[in-house]
Amino acid sequence: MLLDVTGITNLTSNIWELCLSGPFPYQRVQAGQFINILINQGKDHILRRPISIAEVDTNKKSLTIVFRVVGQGTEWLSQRQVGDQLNIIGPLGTGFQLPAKNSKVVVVGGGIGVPPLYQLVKELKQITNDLTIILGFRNQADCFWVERFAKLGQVLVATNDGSFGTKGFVTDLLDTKANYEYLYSCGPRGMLQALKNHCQGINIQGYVSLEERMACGVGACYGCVCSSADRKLHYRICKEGPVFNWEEVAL
Amino acid sequence: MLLDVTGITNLTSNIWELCLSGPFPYQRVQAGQFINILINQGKDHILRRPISIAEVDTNKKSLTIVFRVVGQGTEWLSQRQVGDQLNIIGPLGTGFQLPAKNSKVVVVGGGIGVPPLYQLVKELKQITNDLTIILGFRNQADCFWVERFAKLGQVLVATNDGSFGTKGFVTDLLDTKANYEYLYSCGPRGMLQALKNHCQGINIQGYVSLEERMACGVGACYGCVCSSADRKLHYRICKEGPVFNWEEVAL
Amino acid sequence: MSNPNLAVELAGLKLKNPVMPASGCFGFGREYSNYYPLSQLGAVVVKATTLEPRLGNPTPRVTEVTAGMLNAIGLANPGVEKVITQELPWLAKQDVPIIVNVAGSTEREYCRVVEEISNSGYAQAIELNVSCPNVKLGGLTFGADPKVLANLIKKVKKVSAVPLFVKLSPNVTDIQDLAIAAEAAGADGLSLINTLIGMQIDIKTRKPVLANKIGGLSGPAIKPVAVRMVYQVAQVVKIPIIGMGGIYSGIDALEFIMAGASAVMVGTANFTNPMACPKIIKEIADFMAAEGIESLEEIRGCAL
Amino acid sequence: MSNPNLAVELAGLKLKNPVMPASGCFGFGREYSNYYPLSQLGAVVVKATTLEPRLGNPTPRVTEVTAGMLNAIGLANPGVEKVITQELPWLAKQDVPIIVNVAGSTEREYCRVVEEISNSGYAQAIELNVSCPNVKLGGLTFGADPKVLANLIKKVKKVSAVPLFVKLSPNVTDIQDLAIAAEAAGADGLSLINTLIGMQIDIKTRKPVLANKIGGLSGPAIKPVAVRMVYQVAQVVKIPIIGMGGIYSGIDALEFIMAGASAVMVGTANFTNPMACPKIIKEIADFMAAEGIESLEEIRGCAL
Ligand SMILES: Cc1cc2nc3c(=O)[nH]c(=O)nc-3n(C[C@H](O)[C@H](O)[C@H](O)COP(=O)(O)OP(=O)(O)OC[C@H]3O[C@@H](n4cnc5c(N)ncnc54)[C@H](O)[C@@H]3O)c2cc1C
Ligand SMILES: Cc1cc2nc3c(=O)[nH]c(=O)nc-3n(C[C@H](O)[C@H](O)[C@H](O)COP(=O)(O)OP(=O)(O)OC[C@H]3O[C@@H](n4cnc5c(N)ncnc54)[C@H](O)[C@@H]3O)c2cc1C
Ligand SMILES: Cc1cc2nc3c(=O)[nH]c(=O)nc-3n(C[C@H](O)[C@H](O)[C@H](O)COP(=O)(O)O)c2cc1C
Ligand SMILES: Cc1cc2nc3c(=O)[nH]c(=O)nc-3n(C[C@H](O)[C@H](O)[C@H](O)COP(=O)(O)O)c2cc1C
Ligand code: FES
Ligand code: FES
Repeated sequence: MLLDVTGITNLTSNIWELCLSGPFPYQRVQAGQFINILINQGKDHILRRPISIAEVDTNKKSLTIVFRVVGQGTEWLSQRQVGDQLNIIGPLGTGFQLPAKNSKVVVVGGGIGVPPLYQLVKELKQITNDLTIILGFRNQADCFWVERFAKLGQVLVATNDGSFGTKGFVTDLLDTKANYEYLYSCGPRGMLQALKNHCQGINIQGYVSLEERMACGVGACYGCVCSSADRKLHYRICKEGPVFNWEEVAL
Repeated sequence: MLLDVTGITNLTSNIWELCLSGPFPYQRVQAGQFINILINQGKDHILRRPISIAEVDTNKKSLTIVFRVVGQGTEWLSQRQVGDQLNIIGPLGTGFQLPAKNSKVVVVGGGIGVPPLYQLVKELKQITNDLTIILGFRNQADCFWVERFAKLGQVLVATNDGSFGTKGFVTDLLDTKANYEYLYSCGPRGMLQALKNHCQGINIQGYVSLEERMACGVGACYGCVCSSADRKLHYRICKEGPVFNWEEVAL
Repeated sequence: MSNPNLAVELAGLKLKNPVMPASGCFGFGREYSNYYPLSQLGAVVVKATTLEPRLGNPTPRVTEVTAGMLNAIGLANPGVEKVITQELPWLAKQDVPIIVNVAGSTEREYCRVVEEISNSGYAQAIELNVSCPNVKLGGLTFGADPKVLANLIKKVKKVSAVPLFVKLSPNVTDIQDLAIAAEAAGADGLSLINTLIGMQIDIKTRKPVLANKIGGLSGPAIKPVAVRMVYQVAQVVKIPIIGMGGIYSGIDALEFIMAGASAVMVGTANFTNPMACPKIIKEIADFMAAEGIESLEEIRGCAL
Repeated sequence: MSNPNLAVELAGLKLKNPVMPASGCFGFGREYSNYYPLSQLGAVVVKATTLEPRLGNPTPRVTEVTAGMLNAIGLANPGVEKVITQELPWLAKQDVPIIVNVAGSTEREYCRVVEEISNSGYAQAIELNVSCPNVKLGGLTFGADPKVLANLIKKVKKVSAVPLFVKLSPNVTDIQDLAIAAEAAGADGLSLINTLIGMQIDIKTRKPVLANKIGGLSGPAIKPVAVRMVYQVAQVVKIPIIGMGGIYSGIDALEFIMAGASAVMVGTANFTNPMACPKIIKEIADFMAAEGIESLEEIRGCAL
């Protein structure tokens, strides 16, 4: 599919927000899914780059992605301009499973794991009012989209150095006595592990979004697997994931 | 060296004229030399593309090349715009050796072999008034730069189908009884051979510009050789050539 | 010539066109059936199937390199039983010939998988994978020695009722030797090439990117090696050759056909463009129409 | 660390930095001396030198492929006598160590060339080219069999007073075997890799592009194979390894060093950018400065 770039905004020193519109099955998008983007017509890079869908607007027929520049592919993406076109496939993967109505929910995002939770929070708002949003960043300069989330619910922010919000980690802000029923998270693998440990012993459904280097992005190559909790099975992150119940997978 | 594109003009359906300026040793250029052009920063194409220098203007500090689109490299070149930069090396190779003053000279160009003779003709004009220019093209639609040459001397044109000038080949226009002392030519190998055969037995110094697939373009890889007339030696077209006395080489 | 005939016959197997996805790059067909009907393909070649289920290597097991990628999947697959009960029945309904790629660690294992696949009735042909570079360092046990290869082929042929294609490894000194041995041992055709063995090091972590350290190099980077091997093998065998390695376009496919291949497989290109196979089929047809070629027989091996 | 030390020692040969142009890609040094002083280089490696002058193969003998090129130069060179009288004296004045790449068709020929080069006093080391794929189809006579290779090395060592690097071919089943044999036979170091054998077909003419049909594949396309071979060989030999294959940047060079190479050679990159070698030297220095690496010894083989 060819989508038009309708906006590109620099959020932090190396994080960018890109808006796309054009023919795309917007209705089919499940929060937590991703698109797979071809870089420069595949000329310099034969593998597409997977980027999560941060927001989808079915009316305006547009979708938003947010990415961090870490290499040549994301560097190229950051240089796109309004009017350029992106060759993408998607939506891909299995997204977040929504909770029962009026559940008590906490959403925890870390760094570049924050934006994939935005569409989820938008949908959660339709289902429940008991929603806590915890966001973690390295420092104030790395913070983004905090106000955007604040419009949808109560937001707690942790930064490693305390330059914004509370000093510390997201786990410091996650009250295990708050009787949360559902936890949704996206962020570095270490943060997801810490969260799961932190919630050990409490009765909570945890859903986490995982990452792995991908080739096909559609489930055909078995490149992007993660282990089941008992390590006896593999799941394809691009097809059975990227979102898993954290009881199912070995973090 | 990075040169600025200062002009690009479409001459025929697939032939383009490109003007460049910027830091370049214009004074050192010998008519018949070439430059070696990097395509798209070397991203899709690791080998540079050799293109002859068609004209050099030491005062205006500019040079002109003319090329035919035959593949991806020349296709990319044809898409350059004023303001773009080209990464080039040059001038490379050994150009035309100029004749003795007031000699009787004929210059013969065929197709995309015409432009490399333009700088030569400009220089010949300083040396002699007895100058005949013969240009060959496939048909009228393929003709270019005829008027440009006509400003410098008498021009005879042959086209295969007679749609412009005389019907036939450049050899038909080359009067072997005209007592030419020097012949300079650039064009397809077949035309150069035909010319040499045509001039068999008459006393004339012939200089021809040859082509071969190149890798380094500077004489380091031995990729672009042609045989000496006795086939006992090889010359590097990019260094000892592209211009050779036709007695020296096996055409 | 507005309607060139792309049909080819491979050891009795009739394909409507010479383009098939390469094993391991197309799962068991389900995923790409979301992009186009599989019946457009010459055949579908499924992921390497082994006797027992295999998880494969730890991750990362894919990474990109210049004009290619490295993979160290390590023959991950659900095992022959599940392949027969859960994957092939679906694929058999897609109106496209099925070729099952078979791998193993011992002759016995190969034979048992081939026998079960052959008996299942789902496969129109079997492709014997004796060239997977990712199972262990210094592997290739069956694909590097002509005698060992010939023995394996003879045993496997006895238990197979369908044509047997042997997929050769490019990581050998003399591909012709192996091709000749495979033909003499009874192979009905040869597939080449599998991946070249490669490695990428991340200079930041100072370690190989792949958990398995080495992986198989595929994609445009390997095309010249692949074309050369097809060309060399076409000179010494009579059985049909299926060429692959870096095919992204009809032009690429035609290079292989002119080098002597009867058909081609498309691997990595599916990842870059899920519509790669239909695109390549169309480009071959366009070239044939433009050049007035009525059947691929006319140009097969014409560069030899 | 603002001033990292790039010096390396290879079998007693002291180089101010680990970057050398690869044989065949730098002529005898004259051409690139127009772009920078050759004294900036670790050493200069000259074109393969044979006993008699050789014209090499017919043209076309180079062509571009995706992320690489094919060459079938065929050891064109003026012969050892002219190399010694007309090329090396000039190069010896450039204040840079000289490594002469030696090729031949028979053991006797190799020995005579090595002896003459060694006696000439111009060469600080000799690189034995037993891996040129372009001399005839099915060539590689000396580079593919460990015993044949070992015999050649033993004979050559007797007539050489300077260190001997043996340049291995990647077109073999087991590079470790050959490396072990070369070390045991007395090689002072190993250079790897030479080019992979490849082919390109022009679908318009329907023939191979190169007059020689096959040619050697070099450039970024082969880097993963080259890094893997350096890594594998570094595990089994103690003598220094010179790595090459697709090096275009300091990052590429560092991949080879982390895989176990003591030094690197740069071939095809010179054609893309005549300033490739000085650029790579600077990029290595910049990386070392940024990461606080004082000497390349610290990171050599760190990915092993
Ligand atoms: C399902 C999924 C969703 C993702 N969503 C986002 C997102 O919303 N925003 C965002 O910024 N990033 C996201 N990523 C990560 C993103 O795909 C990589 O950062 C990107 O592919 C790097 O490409 P590059 O060319 O810039 O870097 P490269 O030069 O290719 O690599 C730089 C680094 O990125 C990592 N990387 C490379 N390829 C991948 C890959 N395919 N998957 C994971 N990591 C990789 C490697 O660790 C490497 O060190 C997601 C990844 C996955 C798998
Ligand atoms: C000394 C010299 C001077 C030249 N001057 C001109 C000129 O002034 N104008 C002009 O239009 N062309 C000139 N050429 C030819 C030009 O270099 C090629 O047409 C060009 O490199 C093709 O590049 P491509 O990427 O478009 O085509 P490719 O896809 O690379 O190849 C298309 C065709 O071009 C030919 N070709 C490819 N590479 C070369 C090469 N390095 N040398 C010669 N032929 C090649 C091949 O026959 C091939 O079939 C010159 C060539 C040489 C050697
Ligand atoms: C991710 C991946 C998995 C592969 N798995 C298999 C396999 O299971 N069996 C096999 O015979 N070849 C396998 N291959 C090799 C391909 O079938 C093919 O031979 C190779 O990739 C070259 O073709 P390409 O350049 O078009 O990808 C695999 C290749 C890739 C990239
Ligand atoms: C045009 C050309 C000529 C070469 N000639 C020689 C040679 O004479 N002797 C030799 O040992 N290697 C020769 N090689 C191989 C290179 O030295 C080097 O091993 C190979 O090109 C891989 O490095 P690269 O990818 O950096 O080019 C040649 C390579 C090229 C491209
Ligand atoms: S990336 Fe291919 S299966 Fe997930
Ligand atoms: S192109 Fe390298 S010597 Fe002429």
